[in-house]
Amino acid sequence: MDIKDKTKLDLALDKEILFNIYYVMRRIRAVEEKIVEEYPKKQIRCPTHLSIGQEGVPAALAQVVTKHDYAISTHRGHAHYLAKGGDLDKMIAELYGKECGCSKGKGGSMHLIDVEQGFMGTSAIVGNSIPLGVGLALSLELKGLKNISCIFLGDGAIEEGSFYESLNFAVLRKLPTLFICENNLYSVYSPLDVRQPIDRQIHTIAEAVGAKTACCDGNNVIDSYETLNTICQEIRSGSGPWFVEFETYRWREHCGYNYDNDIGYRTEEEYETWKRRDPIKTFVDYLKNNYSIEVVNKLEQIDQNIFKEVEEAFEKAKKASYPDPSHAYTSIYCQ
Amino acid sequence: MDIKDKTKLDLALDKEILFNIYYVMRRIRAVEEKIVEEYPKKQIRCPTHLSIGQEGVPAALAQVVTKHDYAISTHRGHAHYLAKGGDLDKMIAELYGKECGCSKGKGGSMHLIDVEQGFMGTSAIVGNSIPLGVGLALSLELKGLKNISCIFLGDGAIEEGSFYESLNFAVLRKLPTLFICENNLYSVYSPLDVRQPIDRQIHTIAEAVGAKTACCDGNNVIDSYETLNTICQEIRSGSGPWFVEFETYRWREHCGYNYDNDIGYRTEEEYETWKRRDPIKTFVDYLKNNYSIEVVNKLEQIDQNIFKEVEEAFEKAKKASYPDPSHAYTSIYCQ
Amino acid sequence: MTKITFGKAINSAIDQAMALDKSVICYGLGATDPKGIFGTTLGLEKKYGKKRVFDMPTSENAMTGVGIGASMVGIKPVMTHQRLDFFLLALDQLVNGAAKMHYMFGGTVNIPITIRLILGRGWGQGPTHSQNLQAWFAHIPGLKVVMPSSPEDAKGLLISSIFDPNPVVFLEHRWLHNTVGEVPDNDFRIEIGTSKKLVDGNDITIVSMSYLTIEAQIAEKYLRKNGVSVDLIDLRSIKPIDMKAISESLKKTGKILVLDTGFTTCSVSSDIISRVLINNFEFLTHPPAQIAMPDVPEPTSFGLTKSFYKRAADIAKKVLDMMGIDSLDPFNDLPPPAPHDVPGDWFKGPF
Amino acid sequence: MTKITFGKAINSAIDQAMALDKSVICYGLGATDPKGIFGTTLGLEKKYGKKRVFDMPTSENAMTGVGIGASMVGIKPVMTHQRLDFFLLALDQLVNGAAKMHYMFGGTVNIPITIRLILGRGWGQGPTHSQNLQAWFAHIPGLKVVMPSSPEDAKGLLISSIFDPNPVVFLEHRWLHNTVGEVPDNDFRIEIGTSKKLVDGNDITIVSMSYLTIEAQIAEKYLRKNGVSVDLIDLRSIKPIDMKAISESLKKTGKILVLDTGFTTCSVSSDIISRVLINNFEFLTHPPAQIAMPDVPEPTSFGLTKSFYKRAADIAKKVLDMMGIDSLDPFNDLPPPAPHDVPGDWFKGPF
Ligand SMILES: Cc1ncc(C[n+]2csc(CCOP(=O)(O)OP(=O)(O)O)c2C)c(N)n1
Ligand SMILES: Cc1ncc(C[n+]2csc(CCOP(=O)(O)OP(=O)(O)O)c2C)c(N)n1
Ligand SMILES: [Mg+2]
Ligand SMILES: [Mg+2]
Repeated sequence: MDIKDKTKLDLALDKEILFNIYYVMRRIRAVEEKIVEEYPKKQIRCPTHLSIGQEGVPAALAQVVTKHDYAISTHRGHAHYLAKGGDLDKMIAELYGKECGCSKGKGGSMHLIDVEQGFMGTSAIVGNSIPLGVGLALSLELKGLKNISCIFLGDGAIEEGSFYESLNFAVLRKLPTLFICENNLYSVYSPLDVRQPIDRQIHTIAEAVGAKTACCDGNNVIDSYETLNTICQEIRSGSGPWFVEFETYRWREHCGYNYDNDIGYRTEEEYETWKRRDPIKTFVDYLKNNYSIEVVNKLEQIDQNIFKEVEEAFEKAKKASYPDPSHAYTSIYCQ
Repeated sequence: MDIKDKTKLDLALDKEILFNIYYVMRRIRAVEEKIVEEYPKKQIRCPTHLSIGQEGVPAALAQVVTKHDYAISTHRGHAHYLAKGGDLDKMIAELYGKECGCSKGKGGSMHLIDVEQGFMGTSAIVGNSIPLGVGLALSLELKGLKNISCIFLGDGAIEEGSFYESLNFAVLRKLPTLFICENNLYSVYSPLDVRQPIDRQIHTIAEAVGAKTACCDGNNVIDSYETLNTICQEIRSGSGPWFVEFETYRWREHCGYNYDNDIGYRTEEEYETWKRRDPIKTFVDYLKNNYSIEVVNKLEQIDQNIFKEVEEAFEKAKKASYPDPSHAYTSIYCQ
Repeated sequence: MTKITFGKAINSAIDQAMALDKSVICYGLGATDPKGIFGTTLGLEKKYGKKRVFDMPTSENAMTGVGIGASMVGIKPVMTHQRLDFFLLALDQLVNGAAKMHYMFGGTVNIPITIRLILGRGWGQGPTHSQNLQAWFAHIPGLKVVMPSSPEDAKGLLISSIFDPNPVVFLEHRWLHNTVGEVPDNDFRIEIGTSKKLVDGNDITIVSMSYLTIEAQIAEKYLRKNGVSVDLIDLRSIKPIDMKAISESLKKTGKILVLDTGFTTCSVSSDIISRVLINNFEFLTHPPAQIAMPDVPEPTSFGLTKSFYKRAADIAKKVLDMMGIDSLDPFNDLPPPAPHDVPGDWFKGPF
Repeated sequence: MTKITFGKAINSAIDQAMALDKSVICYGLGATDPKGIFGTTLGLEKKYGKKRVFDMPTSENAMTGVGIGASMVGIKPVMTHQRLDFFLLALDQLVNGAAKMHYMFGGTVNIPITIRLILGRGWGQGPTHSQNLQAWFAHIPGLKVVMPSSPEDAKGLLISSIFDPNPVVFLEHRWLHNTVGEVPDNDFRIEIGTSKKLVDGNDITIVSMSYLTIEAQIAEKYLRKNGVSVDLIDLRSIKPIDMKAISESLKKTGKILVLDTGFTTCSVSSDIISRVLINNFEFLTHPPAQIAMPDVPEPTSFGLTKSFYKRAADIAKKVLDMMGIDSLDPFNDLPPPAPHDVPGDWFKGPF
């Protein structure tokens, strides 16, 4: 199915959405860049996977779901948490292992959750959260709700049997699931070609399993928005599972804050090519070319607010206290 | 790909093959029917899954592989073991739990093996043996051999993540694997529609994963033979993995010797329809219509030999001794 | 109170839980087929509908995750696997997921899933249809583990498991399904973590679980007749475990024998013995003893399983040895039933 | 003999095994990437080619089965997982397959696979990157389980594991990778199942494994200086386990402390204590003791892990208590390194 044929967004009518897309993308970037700055100080002491370069898709999704929809994600979950409305302060505090973190310091960067916003967690085990997302969709069906469940996964995660099994069940039961595959070409330092046949596309598997599918440039956030907007409407009206594959690229190392193009698993050229497709820059250029100066000026104002917000979140997190050591031994069971 | 367009077997030239197909099918049927007769006597005391109705595909495969090719199978493995050349006496003794069984009585009906014939075992865990078959194919690649690895699996097994993961790796490495899916419409008493989307075909998934695929009526053993013959040649010349889905039907209960059409998970009509497609009867009718009386007479002679062979195998197995009880505690580790 | 089978008690527990609470769902391979998982799920689909009671694809791993995901938002799934062995495919979901989520998400979610695993035995179940891996589950923080041995306990503990806010692994021994006992008709609960004193005695403590409790009861009667007074404790729950009851008994008897349906090494019985000795060393008047399955995959052959499983006679023998009594021959007095590989006439194989 | 790191010793073991025997292959996620699994597989692809050394899809379950299948016909795979926790996805293949095949196929096949699992710790690894599940593997008949603590043992035991005809689970502690020691340059083997007496002493037996041996050695030095003579046994192998060495030591000392990197309940240490007590009750002059991880998922926060792991001071304290010595303050004398969550400067996170 070609999504773009089906709807055409009149962007002129939707400035709010434009600004919000920008806000979400820019805020994710700002948070991640602040982590880059802070991580070397060794106060954030947990494995941390940044989403710089991959902000477009979550920002697009943010426009078409509400807190009554669910989302679930992976080790690389910062962007998804924030896009889904997750509390910024609590996320940063969690990275610092503080008591006021979203998981009270017990989970760290790889275990973010904000139940109130329908962001139902992330997992440090590849593929582990996929069936959870299907289970969330099942709960919607059982409760007779019309919301949807969004499942973020990487190109590596689709190699897990849990992906295949989960998708089969979602299709079997026509559950309101949206599989969002961010294909960034790598799993850690392993390129696609040592893991998957080179002439195959991931979404074709999902299609054969029975999902409706689409493929989209994740760096083009307007395209991404239009695609996801249409698809979410379809799911809400009972289409059953959709699987959308987004082209994207992680700029920095798999885990940590550095660049690592020098170590040899990918080329500097490849990185530069993708960097030129920066979802934020592309979006801003588009606005500059198509909108009035007021619109563009507004972006700067948004930036200011974001920077302030982010600074404050880090300040608060640093100042916050660690959980009492005795808390290591509590909450093993729910009473 | 449509297999039948590619080759046309000149059956007149290949009477030996015809007789051998018949021998393998008829022998499997005779063995299974003898089990039906003996099982109620409670001397065969292990979960036993019969292949009556499903003899066609293994008999076809038997013609196109040698003992230097590998095969691996499932809980329903009698037919595959026999077709691959597995020792009949040792199989029957194994069912009776005797010391001279192929697994020394430790494995029973669900754990048949004949290493000398390249039949590398069966598993009581659905999906468990699929990756083993891919590993066998990997060993062939590593050793530079031109043989192939045949992986029997059911329509239920394809629901396991291990199937998907195994096929992906086989395709990635272009390993000489032949996936033989015997789709008999049921997993225990569960029809396909509670497990898989109704409008989907299993082989289309395999195709999307990257295997070459074919679909074939497993009750038509000549078609099955032609299909597998062509495909095995392709695999031997480097095509990489093939997945072939065969329509077939188990006549008796999932596990045990009875008929169970009365319990309500499938209809008597359905059973009768499939029974009319009996691979053996269809084949014999075909021969009767197309071949001389000598050919048909030969079949009777084959039957006599089979019945004698089968009787003897059961006699020997019954007379054979149980392993010494102390053997329960040996061979846990290989020395 | 009605006299019903263990299997029926399970069925009744799920039935009543589903009637009480719309968020209870029930699924598993064969949950809606004509056999209804050894009768334990029969009738439920008809009563509660296809949405709440369903069969599933042979996808143990993801389907466990589906239940866990639904649990996160208040659904209470009862998932069943016809053999524990099949569940090895789903341990990532249970151990990296369900067991840890309440903790690792700082208490913001909890996972009220109940996973019924059936423990196979007899009629040549063989190496991969017979494993009793309760020790594995007990090793994992965040899980509760239940192993009832009577129909009444099965019902009371299953309802408690379903309404427990944590993941509970409910281990059901296939040889118990047709045992019969008085069971309350109404909804009733037994607290997870409480053992049951089956017989009060003074000479020796026997700690038992699941099917071995049946054998222990036979042994106890025999021992009683022969003047040995056994304090018989049925654990019922493996985690949390009722160490208090064990310690109290040991204080009285000074001798302990622990029975275990699982492999010996790193087992629940080893753990009990080690705990007792670390904490109650002074109570012991005799080295502790253990009867568990040998560290051997279970063989299939009828010829190999005869003495493979420990029975009442083995228990009695061990106790008599510990008591220093050598005038009795329990192997003669308590002969194994023939055939040895079925729990009774009702069990006609192949499952 | 050359002084090399534990990680380099692993690399050298695989290298020499591959040079010796063409049927040895080496694979795992990242096996051929620039980091080469913490350096342990670096250079192997170049030396032995893409067919024998390869990366893999994130398909732990099937890829384990692929190795097992190849093992059936004489290939000797060395498969590595960067964390034990990821391997939970593959337990069906290991436990229902590899562990049982030699037995359940009547000795006709054997499975010479070696599975290296890396045990995570520190830098906020958290609940699912830090599990030490040796007790699970030890519980399963048919598996061998190895946990070296020195570079020399790592090499000698890994080569033995690779050439062992059975499936071996080789558990490698991340905090040991940069420890340094003298290692023979040539191919050499250490018999699986033999422990190593690190210090000969008379007052108390300490049984240790993997990284805890490092802490035990610090404690032992401190105790020695203070007049307590420790008999220190490094297990090296968990299954088979060298109970003979433990019994002999206990006969001499009458006191035993068992250290364990895994959760407490149903652990290897519980098992050792229970065995000792069943078989050597008469040797004991004091209740046995155990230091294992608490039954708690590991928290991530720096603020929560500080006293979470047991260190030399905890070991020394326990021994002093058992010896009835209360004049020393090991927590003061053996302060934890700061920061507490890294094994040394080389460990810069995030793995
Ligand atoms: C089951 C499991 N296997 C391996 C790992 C190690 N690991 C952590 S992240 C990762 C990469 C996964 O790649 P992908 O799904 O493409 O996500 P990306 O990192 O590219 O966002 C891997 C293999 C893991 N955490 N869990
Ligand atoms: C992992 C696992 N799950 C469930 C079972 C129970 N079981 C035994 S045979 C079987 C049916 C599998 O169906 P299919 O693959 O179609 O094979 P068929 O019996 O139809 O030949 C099932 C579910 C099992 N043995 N292993
Ligand atoms: Mg990726
Ligand atoms: Mg089938």
